[in-house]
Amino acid sequence: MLDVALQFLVNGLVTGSFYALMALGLAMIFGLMEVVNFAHGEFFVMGGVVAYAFCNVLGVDFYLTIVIVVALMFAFGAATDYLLIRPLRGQHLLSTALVTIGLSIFLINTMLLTFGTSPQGLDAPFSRKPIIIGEIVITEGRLFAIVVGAVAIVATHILIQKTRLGRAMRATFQQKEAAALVGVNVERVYTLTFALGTAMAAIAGVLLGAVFVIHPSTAELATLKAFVVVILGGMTNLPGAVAGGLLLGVVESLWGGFVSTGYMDVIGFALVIFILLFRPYGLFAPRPGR
Amino acid sequence: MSSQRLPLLALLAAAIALPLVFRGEYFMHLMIMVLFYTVLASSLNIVTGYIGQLSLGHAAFFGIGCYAAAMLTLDAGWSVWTAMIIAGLAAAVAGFVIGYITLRLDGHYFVLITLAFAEVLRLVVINWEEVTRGPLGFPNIPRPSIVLGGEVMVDFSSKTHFYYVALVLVVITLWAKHRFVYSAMGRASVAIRENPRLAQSVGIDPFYYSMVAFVLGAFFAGLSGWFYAHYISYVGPDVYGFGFMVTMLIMIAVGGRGTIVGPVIGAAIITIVVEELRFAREIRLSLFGLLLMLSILFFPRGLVSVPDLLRRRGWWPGAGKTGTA
Amino acid sequence: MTKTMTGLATAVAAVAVLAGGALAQTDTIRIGVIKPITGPLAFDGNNSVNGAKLAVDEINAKGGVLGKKLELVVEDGQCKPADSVTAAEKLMVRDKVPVVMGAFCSGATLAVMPVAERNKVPLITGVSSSPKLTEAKQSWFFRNAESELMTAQAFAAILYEKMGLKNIYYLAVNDDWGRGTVGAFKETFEKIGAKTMSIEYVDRTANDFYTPLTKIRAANPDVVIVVAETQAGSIITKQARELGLKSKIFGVGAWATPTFMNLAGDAANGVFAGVVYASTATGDANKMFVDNFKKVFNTDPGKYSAGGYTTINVIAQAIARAGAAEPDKIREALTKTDVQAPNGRIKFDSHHQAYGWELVLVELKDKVPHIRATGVAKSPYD
Amino acid sequence: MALLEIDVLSKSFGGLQAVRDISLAVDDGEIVSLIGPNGAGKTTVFNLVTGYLPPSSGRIRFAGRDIVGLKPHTIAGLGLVRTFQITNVFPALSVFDNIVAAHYLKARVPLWKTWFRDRAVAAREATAHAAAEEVMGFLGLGHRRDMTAENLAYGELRLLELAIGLGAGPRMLLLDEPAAGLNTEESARLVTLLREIAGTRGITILIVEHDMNVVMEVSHRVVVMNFGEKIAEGSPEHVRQHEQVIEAYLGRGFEDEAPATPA
Amino acid sequence: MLVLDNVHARYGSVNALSGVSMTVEPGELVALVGANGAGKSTVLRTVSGLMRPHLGTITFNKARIDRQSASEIVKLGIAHCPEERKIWPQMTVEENLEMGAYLRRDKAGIAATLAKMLDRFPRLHERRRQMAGTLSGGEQQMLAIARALMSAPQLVMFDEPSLGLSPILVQEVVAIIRDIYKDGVTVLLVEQNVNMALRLASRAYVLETGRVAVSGDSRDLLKDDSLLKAYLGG
Repeated sequence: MLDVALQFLVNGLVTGSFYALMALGLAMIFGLMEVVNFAHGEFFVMGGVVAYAFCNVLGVDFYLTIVIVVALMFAFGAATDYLLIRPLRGQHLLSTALVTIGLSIFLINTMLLTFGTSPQGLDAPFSRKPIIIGEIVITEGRLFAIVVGAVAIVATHILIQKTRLGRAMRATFQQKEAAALVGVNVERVYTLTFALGTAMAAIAGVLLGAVFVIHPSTAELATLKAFVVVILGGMTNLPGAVAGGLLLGVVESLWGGFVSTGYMDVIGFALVIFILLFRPYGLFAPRPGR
Repeated sequence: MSSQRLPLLALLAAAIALPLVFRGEYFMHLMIMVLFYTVLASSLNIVTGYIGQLSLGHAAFFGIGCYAAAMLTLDAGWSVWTAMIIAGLAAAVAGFVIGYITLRLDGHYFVLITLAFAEVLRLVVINWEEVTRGPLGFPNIPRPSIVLGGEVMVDFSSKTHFYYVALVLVVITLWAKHRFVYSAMGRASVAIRENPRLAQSVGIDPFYYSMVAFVLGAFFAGLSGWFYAHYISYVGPDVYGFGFMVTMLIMIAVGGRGTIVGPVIGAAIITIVVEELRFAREIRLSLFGLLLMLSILFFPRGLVSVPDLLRRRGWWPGAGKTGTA
Repeated sequence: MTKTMTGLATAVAAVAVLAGGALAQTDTIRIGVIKPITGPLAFDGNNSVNGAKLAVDEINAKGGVLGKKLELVVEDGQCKPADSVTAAEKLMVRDKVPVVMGAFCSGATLAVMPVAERNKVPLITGVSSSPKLTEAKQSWFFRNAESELMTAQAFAAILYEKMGLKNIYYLAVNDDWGRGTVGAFKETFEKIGAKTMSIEYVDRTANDFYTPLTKIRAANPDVVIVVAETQAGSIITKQARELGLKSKIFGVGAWATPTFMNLAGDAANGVFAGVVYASTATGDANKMFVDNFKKVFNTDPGKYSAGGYTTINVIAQAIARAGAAEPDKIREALTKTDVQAPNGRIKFDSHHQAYGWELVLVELKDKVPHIRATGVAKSPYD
Repeated sequence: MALLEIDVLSKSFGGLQAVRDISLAVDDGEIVSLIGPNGAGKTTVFNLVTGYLPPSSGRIRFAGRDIVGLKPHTIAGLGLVRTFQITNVFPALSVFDNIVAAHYLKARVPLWKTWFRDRAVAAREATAHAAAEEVMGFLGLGHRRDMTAENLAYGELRLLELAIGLGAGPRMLLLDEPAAGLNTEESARLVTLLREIAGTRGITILIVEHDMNVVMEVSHRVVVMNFGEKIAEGSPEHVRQHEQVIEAYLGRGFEDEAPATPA
Repeated sequence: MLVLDNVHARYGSVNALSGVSMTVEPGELVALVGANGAGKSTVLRTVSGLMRPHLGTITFNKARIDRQSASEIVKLGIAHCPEERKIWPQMTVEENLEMGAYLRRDKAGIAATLAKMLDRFPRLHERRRQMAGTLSGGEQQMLAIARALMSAPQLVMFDEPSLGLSPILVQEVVAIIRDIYKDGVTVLLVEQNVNMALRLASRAYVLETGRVAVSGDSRDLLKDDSLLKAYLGG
């Protein structure tokens, strides 16, 4: 029993690092910028598709591909914000929600056309050989996913806490007017935040291709899960999003392992309902003082 | 609130005459789908347009209507017409329960908790095979029939019969919505949407009216589910899915939310556009996504605002009177 | 008044655009096709369309049917009931095609069946596998595919009796096909005395199956019956190897395809698959099909391509036998079908369920499906 | 007996004591002003009285009934109606619809009657409409009847707020800075209107206002707050001469310091 | 130095300013007073670029700034210390201050200014690692003032710096503003505490419903009864 439980825990952490990366990106776009982004899963898959184009089709080195994907998807996110989100800033929730729905319909079907409808794996340079630690099995690819996830999360943390841009972001989302008054270009911060969120989802997409396979149909469930995690983590709380992601991964794994795999996806939504009823500000957020 | 009654009556007259003028089952089918989507989108519009809350769980009420209709007529052997009432009521009761829990939350949280409810329901429907027949759902849902004095008067073998039933549903929905909107009730709802604090200060209870609108929306979503079940004759778990939700949202946003004709226009335009884009084959949905983005960017208040926009530029006759309720 | 204008304009536009009615008659015979060509099932849907296209090209190259060329009218049903119904209405009513192939997913096909019934147009599926479709005798519906029950009946015996696999664990996608297939296998297996250990259902689009596989590894069954398509199936195969699962794997779905074997890689070695079609099957009909398919699409055909190919051949033969491209005559002719398909000799039984395929149990090895056992699909009704 | 009685009311946010032991009574038919510098806690008092905030301690009675813990709409239903500091209307609605919406309590019918109207419904609707027309006429907004509220000029917007407040059929109105941003003429008009509202219509008024001309002219009594506490109460004349009040308003003197001169 | 010429501004359809003209000369300390809603804050918002005037011009050192973005205006040397402090509650005191110098690139200069600020505001020095949200009202006001000075502005505009402060703290704010002014920074002060404002400033403008009603030497205004009337009625 215990060995199985440990294996479930490790499985959960792997899934959880995907959730965490997705949610970290969405916490920026949805939590901080308040854009109900239904294209988040598509950004995720797009990361994998772009990586496939570079890594498998053009034969670019896998690690270099990661860098390229991050750069391209960052630019794509910035363009998306500039063209689609900025004109609707300050309008009803529904407007941005629908524009991102339009974007998601467009992206998913365009990807099916260009990438093809067949699932694909990335030519990642690690072996499929399992690494066995005691009773626990893990592979290089899975370890890599956890490591990249951790690196991306730490890098984001440093970016936000230590850099000029990070400070400008925090200032903008805490008190927009004051940020403008010290000279922060608030609109640009919004655009960069959106771009960062997009790139974050795209990294998860590359890992998806490296560890599993890339297929556009993954997008819808991924979007929903990311929303779930952001709520668990407390909307604007970035460390909370990471914790929420890992938590959901582990809970799902344990629930699937000991209760029912058929109902595995229910648990996240059930948690959302439960938490919003009793802790409306998320699991990891302090209650706002007032 | 300028009355929208006259244009609606004109449309109704046109709709009654339509099957007499144009024949063709495919055309009839599309018109039926337009009418069906009108009911469905209008039901969401009561919540999103008039209370201003973005409910992503609305497909659940539609799904409940579908399943109630299927289970009552197939498993319990009830009459199709009794099932209609129950389908609406079942959805309304679900609306009450879910609304009671979710309407206390606001904005983003409301969006997500309603979505979570719909997803939980969908997954339960897939997994609880004993009751819901699982992913395969209910085939061969009977057609309605009208029996008078032991004789079948209307057997619904023709699309025209369904068309008129759908039209009656549309009329009931729009009438109920019209009454709602142009009553103390509707004014209270709009007041809540426009300024909840101020609404409270003149004695309006936001929770109560959000609830009324939510339950009313659920009821009509349930009715449309009933119609869908008997018209398509098959329901599966996809009726709870995000697909229908997105379709409704697109329809009210493209048509114009918070208006009575908006969802009518949206249902018609979207049904027709999706159909007309068939020529585009594989890129059909890509084009659709693109059109949707453009429509939201250029007409954020929906197509009902087009005459206003044109008038402001002097391209449309009439004085520049703005304001839709 | 402004809204009147908008509303009326909409109505006028709608009427003008849609009331056009049927197009002018041409000297081709048009066959309606409803498949998911966009959305998550587009991969398999398009494979099916490709098979159909090849069949049409071959037939047209030989001069067509009744002196007329065949033409496919492909419509997207997205495997959604409502969209498939709309596609069917368009094909049967506006385009007036005399026969329709579709609609892929069993749910969508169930929704289209009454439309065919009402319009009196034969509907023939080359994919939908739910036994429910043919349970009642339908007059206008034909299934040119094995039902889940037929698959189970054909393979359960081989697995149990020939291979001695007694303890069965199921891992299936959580949709109508997955649940239906598990149900059929479970019923068949239990009848002959095998033991069902447990069932795990997973989302069709999931990526990580370590959790159910960990459970299965702990239970250590003789065989895991995996009901999944390429995406989930290939990942399950790989992850089962990673986890060191010792049980045999028996896959139901399009597992003997190049895409599948490429994705699964070495992990596919030793995996068994029960397929109604394998590109490596011997026989002239199959050789010709595989060669031609490779020429056009540059890859080996799989189950869905073969399904589309055979179905068009069945239709073409029926039209030829009917002597006219008229729905009722085609329906009559279809009941007398006798077609040499790449994978068997196809006939329809009293429920319009096709039988006669050579079902093969293959073992995948180095990206080649090796045939280990064969059987012929029998009608479950007659 | 006083219509509104506030008894040692306190409210703190975190560590900040926004309102401290305020006691105050307003009699039927009176116009009382609540004044004090920004941040003195006046608006908080309004929020406490009308149920928008729960008090930390203290009692509030309206017409003899304890109203602490009641929801804002219930309190409004009892006849205690407020307006807001920042212009607050229903922006997308026409002036008439704004006022009709505010007459909600007059037009309210049982839920089912929304769809199955009878004469009573029509009568209530007619009453509400007539009342709205009357208020509109009274405030001189008739010529703006069909204009969308967001397109109104500022002065008219403030009148519309007053109209909305009157719509709920109050026994007592709490007005939060109704004169803010009004020019001299408009303020003078407001004074007349407030007197009529109290006199002819018999509506008791508690008003928070910075425009002292208005305050001095309309008030029967003035209550002064500073730093959450009541520092003075009395007739306008009395308050105007009150040392502490002058200090609160104009700040402490800095006689010992010389004014700056350009360098 | 700063010239507003016939500036009109509105929120939506509501006119907030209807033709404000005023000037601030280099080295001056000018007060802008008036009742609530008169438009004092709006004047500052149009100057700092948070709002665009729809009519009229604003020039700073002879360059037009009414079409420039807030960040460009900060770069030109105008700092705006906003109403209600608007500090960043989830950032430390030090980060708040560093953000004040967001557009400055000279690391040494920033460090010097920071040191100077921490020196002048010992309370902030003590709490420089604390989240700004945990500061008391008065401390937050000091932080807001210090933050505005971090950009090393030529002109600093204060919006109601004494709001909600106890008399002792008001005295402290007065002392600080006087210091800033003595350091050669030009000051435009919006205040409801008229007495304080007029005693600090050399010149003053009295705003009434979006227009300048009275302006002139603050000593004269102080003696003028009309001002008292405007506040306590007559």
